[in-house]
Amino acid sequence: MDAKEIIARRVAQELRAGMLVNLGIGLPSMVASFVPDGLQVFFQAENGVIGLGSRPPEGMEDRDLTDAGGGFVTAVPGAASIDSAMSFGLIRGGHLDMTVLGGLQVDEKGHLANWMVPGKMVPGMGGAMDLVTGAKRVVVAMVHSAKGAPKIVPECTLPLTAARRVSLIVTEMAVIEPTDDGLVLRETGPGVSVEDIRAATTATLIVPDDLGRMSFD
Amino acid sequence: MDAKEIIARRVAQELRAGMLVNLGIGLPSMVASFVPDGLQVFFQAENGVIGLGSRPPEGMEDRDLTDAGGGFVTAVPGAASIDSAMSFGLIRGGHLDMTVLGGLQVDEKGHLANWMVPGKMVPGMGGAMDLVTGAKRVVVAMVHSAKGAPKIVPECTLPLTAARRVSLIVTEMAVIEPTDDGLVLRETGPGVSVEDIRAATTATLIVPDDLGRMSFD
Amino acid sequence: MKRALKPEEAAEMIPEGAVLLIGGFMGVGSPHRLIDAIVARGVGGLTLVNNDTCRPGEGVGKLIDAGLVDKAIVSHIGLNPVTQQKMISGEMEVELVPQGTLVERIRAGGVGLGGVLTPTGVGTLVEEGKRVIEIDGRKFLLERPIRGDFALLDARHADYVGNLEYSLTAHNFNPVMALAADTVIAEPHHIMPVGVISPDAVKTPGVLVDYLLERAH
Amino acid sequence: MKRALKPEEAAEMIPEGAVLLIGGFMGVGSPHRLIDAIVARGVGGLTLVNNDTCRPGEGVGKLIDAGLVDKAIVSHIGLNPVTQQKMISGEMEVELVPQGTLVERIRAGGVGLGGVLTPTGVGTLVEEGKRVIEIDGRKFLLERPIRGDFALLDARHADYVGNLEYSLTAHNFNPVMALAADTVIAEPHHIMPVGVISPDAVKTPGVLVDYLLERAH
Repeated sequence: MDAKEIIARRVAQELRAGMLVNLGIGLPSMVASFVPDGLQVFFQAENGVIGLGSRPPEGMEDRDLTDAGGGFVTAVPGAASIDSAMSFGLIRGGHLDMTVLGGLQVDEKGHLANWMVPGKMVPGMGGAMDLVTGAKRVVVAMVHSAKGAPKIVPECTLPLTAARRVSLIVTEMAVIEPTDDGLVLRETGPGVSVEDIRAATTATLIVPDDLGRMSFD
Repeated sequence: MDAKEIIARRVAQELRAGMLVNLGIGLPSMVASFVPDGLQVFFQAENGVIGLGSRPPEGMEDRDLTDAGGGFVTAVPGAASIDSAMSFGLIRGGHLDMTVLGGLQVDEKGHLANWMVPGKMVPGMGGAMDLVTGAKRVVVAMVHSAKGAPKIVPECTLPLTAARRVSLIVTEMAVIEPTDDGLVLRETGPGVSVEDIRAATTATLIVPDDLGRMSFD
Repeated sequence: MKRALKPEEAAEMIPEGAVLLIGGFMGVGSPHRLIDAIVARGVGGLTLVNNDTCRPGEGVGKLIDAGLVDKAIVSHIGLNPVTQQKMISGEMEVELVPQGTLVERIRAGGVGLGGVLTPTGVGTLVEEGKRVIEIDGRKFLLERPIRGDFALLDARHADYVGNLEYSLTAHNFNPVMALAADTVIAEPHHIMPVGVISPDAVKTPGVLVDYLLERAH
Repeated sequence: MKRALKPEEAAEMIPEGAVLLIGGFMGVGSPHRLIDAIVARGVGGLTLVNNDTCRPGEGVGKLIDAGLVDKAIVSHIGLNPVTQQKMISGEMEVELVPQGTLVERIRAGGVGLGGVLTPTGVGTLVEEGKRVIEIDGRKFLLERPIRGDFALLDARHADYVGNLEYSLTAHNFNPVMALAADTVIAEPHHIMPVGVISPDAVKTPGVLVDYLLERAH
């Protein structure tokens, strides 16, 4: 398993039956491949469908059915079409059970920065600010460091996506939960020690007695 | 023609092709019977339909299709079902071309009072405040006096429905247009003189040189 | 897949003092079997949010008759003398809200907005005690969001995952109320297998609905 | 009954400097023939409101390529390097708006609300220069309504009176934009006789639509 697969598989363990879930573009979208057997969750694409399905059969793509990245998708039986007002009404109104998003930085307060790097191209926040503000659970799915530079830091130096504490950070090295007391290390990744994680993290980590290890079937 | 029919027929002359029109309960609803031949207007019932039609055939009433008074109606071909958010979005957003409402008082500023009499039962404003605030044209359709008491007054003593100047007042005696300068008498009713109207009106009326008379085919 | 409740099971979920958002406009589009079950159970101290209080012996009027409602937030009570008597005697509190404001307040509660900025009611009694926000020289009332403990909805069709379709003037407040309560129970006229309702026909996505009322016998 | 315009007739209606609300999310649900006609005519100084600026050579991206857009109000430009270059060179102004805020601002403009009170953006760069309104101890940004001179919509089906149906993820901003412009032009995939679209299937009532684009040849 490479880093991304570890992250996607571990995030998939956060899914519960009946959840409405939004997966960001890129790494987060891989989570859809690891939904536990028999578990029914509804994936929302913020561009307008609840019940996002996999890729359509060759030659049967509909130009009016894509995901938020613009790729052709299908809709599962029981799907619903929604317009942007309903889509973001669900997101901001607390109806979205979980969003999984990439991250540039997360800090000791659990604040996430994932939408811009000053001085670089500004892609725009798209739906990220609404998702982080409104979803019941915000799970950050990202590789632990960017080319050696720590991404889990004492305080974000990049502009925040929202002034809200995220629910969970999942990397290939660790599962970390932001709490009132700070960042609590919940699980270590495959073949990784607490010292390895500390060395790759500039934020202070609280290591509880009941520290777990990621486990995959 | 009795007073109400005069009023309804005269208001119907305000209809233009393609208009979206809301008729209040009671007298205003009679306007629907006098739409000029060949003129297509869409009537909105604020409880949820655009394209309100006449009464349904006996035995074919649908419990899910009524007007705002709760009476069974039909829908014309090309009708649209709308929920209350869309219905009042259309009203408040300026998409309703004309509303026809009853009145208790209208004053020299063109302010309408039509939703409550202090000390009496308070029925509630229903949709009236939104209609008077948002419709492009507000036409007040009412008998000229209430049991001898003038209803077109210098200043409303009853609580206002909105702080907005209505577009036109139609009674069985007169058509009156509120303007920046005050209430302008536009037309006199069948068999009624300017003096008759003045005697039944405590508000100051401006009588222009081109005063007209109501005319019906 | 939703659970189908018997009416009495649904009524038992509702505690004393609950805030109920109940769909309907003069009883059209109201969940009548749910209302009957609540009356049969007799749980009191309720806050009722509806367009109106219907008529005595009809729709939500039955809740008023039975003395179960402590407070009604509605736009109109003119056709229910029982409501008026209870309001005057102080047995029941009535908050009258312009209809368009009422539906937007519920929507704001459902989609996570802090309030509604509406021109409706400015310069009238409705303004009393409210914050007035001036934007570009125009005045707007800041109206507060409304949420319920329960939303009780009427729908024409449901499928097994809770997707709802409404019909004609039975839409009214139902689609908006579906967004704004902790627990949403829908009473469909028909319950159909997943896939029978096209995604484009869904007005309320099943993810918003917690329970369906079982089919009528 | 609406008039069916040729694409070039529609483009000729649009003056230099117009504000265009154009439906679509990465080109899905955009009125492509209308966009091509505007590019062919070459009218400039436009303000474009869309979810994004699509990709170069695609959808609304063609308007950017042609240098017709002075200002874009969008949530995302990350997939269009031409937009980014023009933004940096100062040739084009870009206002980045969180997606959920963007759709609510357009809705507010369409339904007559004074603004939007959203938690999204509080404590981020998006807050800069905006009024913050505190309600019950929570902070909300006051975001301003957006309206257009024209709304250019894509729809799956229209009937002769302009009722519109959208499909799957091609809904996105189209239904909300239909409310918020002085002139609304829809480009349906199919135009059908009145009565073919059920009132319950109508997502945009024809009274909101001024013109249809004629069928594609």
